[in-house]
Amino acid sequence: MDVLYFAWVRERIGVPKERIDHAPATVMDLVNDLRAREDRYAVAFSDLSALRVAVDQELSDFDASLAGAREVAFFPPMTGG
Amino acid sequence: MDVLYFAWVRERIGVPKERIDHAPATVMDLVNDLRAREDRYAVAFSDLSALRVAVDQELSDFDASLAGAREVAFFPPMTGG
Amino acid sequence: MDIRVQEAAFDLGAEANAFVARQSRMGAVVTFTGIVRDLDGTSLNAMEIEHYPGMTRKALEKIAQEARDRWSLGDVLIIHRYGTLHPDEVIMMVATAARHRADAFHAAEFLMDFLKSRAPFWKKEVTEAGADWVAAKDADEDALTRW
Amino acid sequence: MDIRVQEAAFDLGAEANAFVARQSRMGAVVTFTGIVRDLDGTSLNAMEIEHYPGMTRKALEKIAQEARDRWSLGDVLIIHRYGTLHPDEVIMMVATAARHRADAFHAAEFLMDFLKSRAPFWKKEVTEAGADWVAAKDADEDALTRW
Repeated sequence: MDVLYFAWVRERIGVPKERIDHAPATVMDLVNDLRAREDRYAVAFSDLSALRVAVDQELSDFDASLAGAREVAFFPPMTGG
Repeated sequence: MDVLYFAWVRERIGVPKERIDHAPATVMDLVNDLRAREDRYAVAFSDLSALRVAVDQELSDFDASLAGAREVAFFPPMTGG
Repeated sequence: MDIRVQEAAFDLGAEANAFVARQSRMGAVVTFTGIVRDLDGTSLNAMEIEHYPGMTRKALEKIAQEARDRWSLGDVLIIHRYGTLHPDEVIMMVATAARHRADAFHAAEFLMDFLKSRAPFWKKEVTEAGADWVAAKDADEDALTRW
Repeated sequence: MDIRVQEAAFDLGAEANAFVARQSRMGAVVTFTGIVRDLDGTSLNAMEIEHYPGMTRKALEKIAQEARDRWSLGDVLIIHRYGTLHPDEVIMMVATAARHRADAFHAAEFLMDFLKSRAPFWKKEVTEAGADWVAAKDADEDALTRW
């Protein structure tokens, strides 16, 4: 599964994209796995209310299942327009 | 005082503009004077709810005073845009 | 504000670009364009637009000033044509600039609602069946009550 | 519908004219244009716009389709740039065409409200004091509740 980061999430974690070889059951499980890795992840994921998540390029929720998911992206609230 | 007509009011009365030498007290007095003239006026002014009036180039009401007025215009509801 | 009542055609795109270029610190620009269309497919040949020369400009300025009083705007542009127009010709446009998009949208809608029913223009449609004055719609008068 | 996500600059006026020309029977066209501005006068040097390439187009198509489902529209145009932009450059535009002006206005406002908070773009402002991500406004999220 590919995990993508955008905007300040990308900057804090330091990479735009990485591959995860295990299969967390939900977005929240993935977040907790990442948080446990290193401080930069723990910092990036410290306030989930400041984050949004997309699963396979559709906006999703943190309690969403990752069954069959190929791509998860984390980013701040959008500011287009 | 100049009296102006626009759109179908102009077409029914047959002139775009005419001069009135007496001085009706209100718009309604002017309307009644005009109605009394000829059929084409009576027809044009038969349904006042289908007409609008401007006094000195400002939208006005049929009971408005004409004291000091220099120009009165009658026309149907506007359809700009 | 820039208000023009004219018989000549104008280039919507060029006007929109020039309007955007004239603004500073205004991040949002909304335009509305009205186009002659054969809406019913009844072979519209032409649209004749009559206006009240002595009053038109004043009425449009009053509407534009009212919009500027109500919303925080950069500039307001209104161009409205009169005379004989043909299908697919641009009749008129408004443009509004604001720091925030809601102001630009609301002001443009307000301008259109008031321009429709309070600026002295009258449209006549010329079709193969004859010529008819366009009737004012109750919906247009009703639209004013929301402001 | 015509949806473009691109780095290159585009000509708002030319796009507006082409959009109007592509419609038939649509008497009303509304455009919204977003422009890079130094809103606070704090010497903005550039605005960097990041997006999520795999998702952006899909998200915009979904928003445009939702607008077409809700209102009676002719066509919808969305152009949004990414990359490094400078003050006074056009960031994005939407255009909507409809028979009646209310549909064109509502659809354009809807597109903008959803594009602001549901399309994956992020803006970073580069000023002399440094670079900062633009924070999403509560007002933008709140704007969605009215639809």
